[in-house]
Amino acid sequence: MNWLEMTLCFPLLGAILNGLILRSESKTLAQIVSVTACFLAFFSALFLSYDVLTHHEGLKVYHLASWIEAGSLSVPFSFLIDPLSSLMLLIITGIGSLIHIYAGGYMSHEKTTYRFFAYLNLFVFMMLLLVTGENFLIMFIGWEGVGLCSYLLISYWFEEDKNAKAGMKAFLVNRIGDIGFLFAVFLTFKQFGTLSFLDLKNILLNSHTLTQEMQNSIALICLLMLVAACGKSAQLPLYVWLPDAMAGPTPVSALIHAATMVTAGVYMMTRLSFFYFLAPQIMTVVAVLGCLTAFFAATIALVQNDIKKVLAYSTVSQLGYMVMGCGVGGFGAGVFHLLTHACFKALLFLGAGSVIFAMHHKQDMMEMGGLKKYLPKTHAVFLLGVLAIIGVPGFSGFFSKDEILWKAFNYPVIGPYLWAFGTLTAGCTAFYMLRLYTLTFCGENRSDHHTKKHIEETPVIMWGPLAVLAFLSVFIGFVGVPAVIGDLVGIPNFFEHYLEPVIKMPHAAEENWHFLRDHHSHALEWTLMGTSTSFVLLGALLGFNFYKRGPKGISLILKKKFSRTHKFLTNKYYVDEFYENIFVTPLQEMSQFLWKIFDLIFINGFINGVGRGLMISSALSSWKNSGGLQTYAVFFVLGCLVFLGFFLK
Amino acid sequence: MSPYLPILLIILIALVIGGAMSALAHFCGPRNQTAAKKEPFECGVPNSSRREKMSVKFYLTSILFILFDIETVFLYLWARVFKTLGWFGVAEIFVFLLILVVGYVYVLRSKALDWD
Amino acid sequence: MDLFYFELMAAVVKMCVILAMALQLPPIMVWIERRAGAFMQRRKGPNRVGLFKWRLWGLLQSLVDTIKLIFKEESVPEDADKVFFHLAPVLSLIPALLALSALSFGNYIILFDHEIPLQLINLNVGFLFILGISGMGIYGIVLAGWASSNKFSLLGSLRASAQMVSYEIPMGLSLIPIVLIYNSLELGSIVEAQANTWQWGIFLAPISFFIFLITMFAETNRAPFDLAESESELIAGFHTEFGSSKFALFYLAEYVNMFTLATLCSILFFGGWQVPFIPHLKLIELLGSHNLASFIGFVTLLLKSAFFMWLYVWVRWTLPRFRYDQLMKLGWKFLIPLSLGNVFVTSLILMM
Amino acid sequence: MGEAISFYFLASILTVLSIAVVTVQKPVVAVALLVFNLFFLAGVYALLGAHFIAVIQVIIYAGAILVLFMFVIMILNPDMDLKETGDKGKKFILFSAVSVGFLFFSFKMFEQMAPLTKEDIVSEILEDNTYEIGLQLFEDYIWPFELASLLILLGIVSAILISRKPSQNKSV
Amino acid sequence: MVPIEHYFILALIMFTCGTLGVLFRRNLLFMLMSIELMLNAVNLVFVTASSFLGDLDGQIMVFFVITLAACEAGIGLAMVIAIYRRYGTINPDFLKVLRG
Repeated sequence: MNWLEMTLCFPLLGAILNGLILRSESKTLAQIVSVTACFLAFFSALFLSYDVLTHHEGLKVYHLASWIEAGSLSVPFSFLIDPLSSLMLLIITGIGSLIHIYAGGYMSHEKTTYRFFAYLNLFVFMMLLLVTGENFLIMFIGWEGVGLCSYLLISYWFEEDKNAKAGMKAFLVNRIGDIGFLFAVFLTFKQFGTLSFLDLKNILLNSHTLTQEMQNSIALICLLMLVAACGKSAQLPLYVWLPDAMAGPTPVSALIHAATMVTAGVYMMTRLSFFYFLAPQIMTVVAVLGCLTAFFAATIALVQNDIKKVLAYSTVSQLGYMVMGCGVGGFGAGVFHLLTHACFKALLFLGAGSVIFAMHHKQDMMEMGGLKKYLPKTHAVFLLGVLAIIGVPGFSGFFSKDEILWKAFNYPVIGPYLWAFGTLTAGCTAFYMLRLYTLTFCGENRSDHHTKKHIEETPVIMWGPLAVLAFLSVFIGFVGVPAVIGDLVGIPNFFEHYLEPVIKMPHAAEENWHFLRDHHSHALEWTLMGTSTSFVLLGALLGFNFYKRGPKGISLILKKKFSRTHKFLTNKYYVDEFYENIFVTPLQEMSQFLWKIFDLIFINGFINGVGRGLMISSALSSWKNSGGLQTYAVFFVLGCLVFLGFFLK
Repeated sequence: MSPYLPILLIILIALVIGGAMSALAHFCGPRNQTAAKKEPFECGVPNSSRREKMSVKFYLTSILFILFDIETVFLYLWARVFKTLGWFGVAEIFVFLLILVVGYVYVLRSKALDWD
Repeated sequence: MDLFYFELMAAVVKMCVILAMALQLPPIMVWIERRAGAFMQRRKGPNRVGLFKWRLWGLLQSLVDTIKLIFKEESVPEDADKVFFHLAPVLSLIPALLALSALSFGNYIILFDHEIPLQLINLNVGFLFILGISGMGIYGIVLAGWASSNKFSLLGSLRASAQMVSYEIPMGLSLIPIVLIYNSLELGSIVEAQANTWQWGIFLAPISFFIFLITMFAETNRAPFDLAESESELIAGFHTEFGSSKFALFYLAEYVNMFTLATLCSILFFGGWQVPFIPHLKLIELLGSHNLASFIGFVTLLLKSAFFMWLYVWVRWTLPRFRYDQLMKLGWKFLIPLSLGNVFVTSLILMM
Repeated sequence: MGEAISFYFLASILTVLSIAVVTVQKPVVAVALLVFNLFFLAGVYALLGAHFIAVIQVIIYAGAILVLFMFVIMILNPDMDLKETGDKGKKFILFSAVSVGFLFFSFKMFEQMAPLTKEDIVSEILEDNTYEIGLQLFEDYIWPFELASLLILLGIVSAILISRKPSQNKSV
Repeated sequence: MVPIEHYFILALIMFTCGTLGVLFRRNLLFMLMSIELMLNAVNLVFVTASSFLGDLDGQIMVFFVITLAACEAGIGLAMVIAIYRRYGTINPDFLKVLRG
């Protein structure tokens, strides 16, 4: 058994053990099983990565078994370990382990938790499949698997209608993306005759010129894949499921809807970077889409009152950053932001979870406030998380966000606009994060008497993981210090070198992307960095000052003044309603209509007719269905004889 | 000569002995049947039909017997090649026995072997 | 062709010897049982019947009994299934005789330059044949009980056969260590492997011997396992309705079975025809004659089995009878796990 | 010569017994005849040199499986509903159809059977094939062997479950 | 030397008897016995082929068939007992829950 098999099998084993075999009433047992599974997977992944990165020149394909062998289609169960996938492995299993531990505390009021932990482990397994798969189909298994687990976990408390509906929504919206994925797979196979990433990469990297037809189909594949990424990574038209997904338990939000699953789209685009490089026009779409999503979600987050909703929109916004990073050709930057975001967003979610836990499942920020003195530890780590996400210099978010913004600025033609929106978004982010922080932790406590009496610091099982994540949030950024700063203080940019072997530019695409290699002046970069940092600080200051006296004060005045804008934002630009009216209702009505015309008259008539006909004919022939075992056997034997006689001629 | 020929001989001889004994008794013994003699010999308990259902435990015993019998035969086969197979064979038979012990424990737990 | 006839003749002779042994078993054993029982209970036992003025400790009592059995009236119940009623005693006799003739009574003797093994049926599957054939003996019992159309008979026969099948498994399992140790299924080679007295099965596989001894009693439906014919519950078990010569046949079969198992026990655990402390090869050297050594071996084996026959009698008059649930419990819950563990431990020890 | 005599002797007995087994009235008789049938079949196996299989046949088939049949008959005493039911004419038609089918099929089969060439036939009868069978079973057939134990386990469990006394709250 | 065909004919006779027994005896016990007969016919073919071709695979197959037959008989007879208890008959003609 090699490290890869162990990495993959531990979470699966944990899920099977918890969900099918033990089904233990004991919460402790369920948690021990799943945490152990996840930790073992983490260590295996650690060894696996170390092994592959040091001994196999950073690339190894594990061929476990053959799966589909049909004509020219050959899809094996093979897994690819390279810097990108080992990074993802470590994020998933590492942060996953911490969240597993945390979940034990968070779920301690449930009756049984084995189902929950089984789902979590299953999710980890599926996610591992997704990131280690060497071909489209393995990735697709993981892709669908994480969707399934997400559905199961969002509607974990399915007794409530709202949760069940949220799960359904996530599932259905994701289906749209999956259709894109599937069509992309079909097209890829049709065009290239293989589904293996490495094969595709070799084909494309080594071809110097591409035919027009090839280029078109590559563009189409990229577009379809973008649709898929939009679904999974909650990008602009399809982001609506993510805020609703907050109905699930908070550890789930942290693990699935912040740290890992939603980044699958970014991962996938990076994995297929050689495709995207060859489709510059689609890349522009990607960049614009990411940028718009980032800005759009950030504006909504400005006015949300539910603590998890704010974080959810913040996640959408940060995902927008990542996608924008990919779109402007900075896949490394996108993945870097993915890494830092995984740390600090998990931290923030878990911190929010602690707050919610302490507040007895109240999520409205308007009822919080002043928790600083009740939850000192949570407060400390949460503050670090906030500083990391808004991008205060020195914190991890700063480096990654800055990298993306710098890459965006260099993008030809629309680059400066992207940068401007990105910076604006960063300001918004700072504003709403500080708003969240201030409303939650500062000022007076606004909750009712009963709740206030019972607020107490969360157990160590919950803030322990938070502390680890806080540490990571602060320092993980130093693995990818941008060159300008790095040269100054003498820290090289590890991360860029680390991902270099994965993100290769095909020869045919080089002329379109020359600007990536162009040298830009350091002064410009410093200026941009300064500008964006000042925007961040401005936003932070505003956010803090507006809300430091609670929801009253300046914020109330502003709210009155811009009441229409506020309403518009509070209702999330009416996107849900828009979808409801444009897609859902007409669809329902059309279905109603079709049901009346086709189902009732044609299909029912046909089927009933067939049924009646069968009734009549079966009444005629039921003499032979005597129910007599042996009569049947006789006909069976006679049939066999006829069959044999046919073959013996 | 085939080693199986004596088997046939023994069977024939046994038949002959049985027949001869029966014949001897038939010819030598007296014969005066009475109604009481024709009845089943049941020690004075009122005569009842022999058509009486027996406990299903007998059935369970014998099905378990079959299954363990097969196991025994497998074990004999294994014992014959034990020296050649070595540890591998031991491991194999261990797994085999383990599975059967599961069945055995099930049988014990289901009280199929508890008479009374 | 000559060889064929020679071997056929040898087989016939051997068969006659075996038959002679088998047929004299019940009279002698009945006499021993009665005398021994009397001896143990401080009674006199049958001591009258003799020849002229020699009483011979009542030895001739059995002969008289046999003659009496033949001259008894044969009564067949009205409802009985006639065919099986007549067939059942034979059906229990055939397996008994077959099993007996598959035993190895001695090394080979040399006559007219031919090696003649002192074993009538010599198959290379060895004593598996004996186990299989003795399993066939169940049919005689079941059919006897069924054919006599008597519910006590039927219950007796079911009990007897359930008991036999239950103990067949520990018996079979208890012999596996023997195969493991001597690495053979053939009785001849197992005996040869026991040339050294300390290599006897009793020393190498004591637990097997213990299990085999218990199953030996149970398989033959002898006390303390004679539940099937417990007169206090079931009149006389499956042969209630059988009288006269048929009863004699059942008796014969029973004693033959006892003798077979006693001899098998001697062969597998007590060195068979090996004289204690004198390996057979050495015996041949000492005596200078193959045939004489084989004969002495034969006598040794007979003595060993005689001991076990005596054990049967001894136990019968010593131990009280089991209850049926105790019997089943002993078989299924004690002997089977014990014998399985025995097999496994033996194999582990051998591998070490 | 001896082999041929033995074979035709056994074959004729087997034929008669096989027909008798399925035609006699009483189940007990049928079981007894089946015992003989299997016993003589073991003889045929021995004739073919499959000594071990012959013994297995006697131990397991004749000595154990049919004991089970015997016991079930003893337990149920089912001779009361022995009458054959069903439409005689229909049965006769089907019977002849199946028989004709079998006959036809067997003719076809023998017609088409590729004759064994001399090289195919390994005339030497393997002595002591217990050892060989054991080796092959435990080396090449590990998985079937282990699965057999699972099958036995399944047999034990389901037999016990099925023959358990019906519980009080039966649905049907 | 008896030709291989004769063994096959014997097997075929047994198999045919078994099949006809399964199909036309209105008694579950007889049906089970006939199945045993059929299995034995198959075993005979296996052993014959194994012996004539000098290949032990056939005999091992017989081994497994016997194991299977044991389990089959065990479960089948358990069902017979259960059916007899429940319906008081083992005639399949009276067991027609599936009647169309």
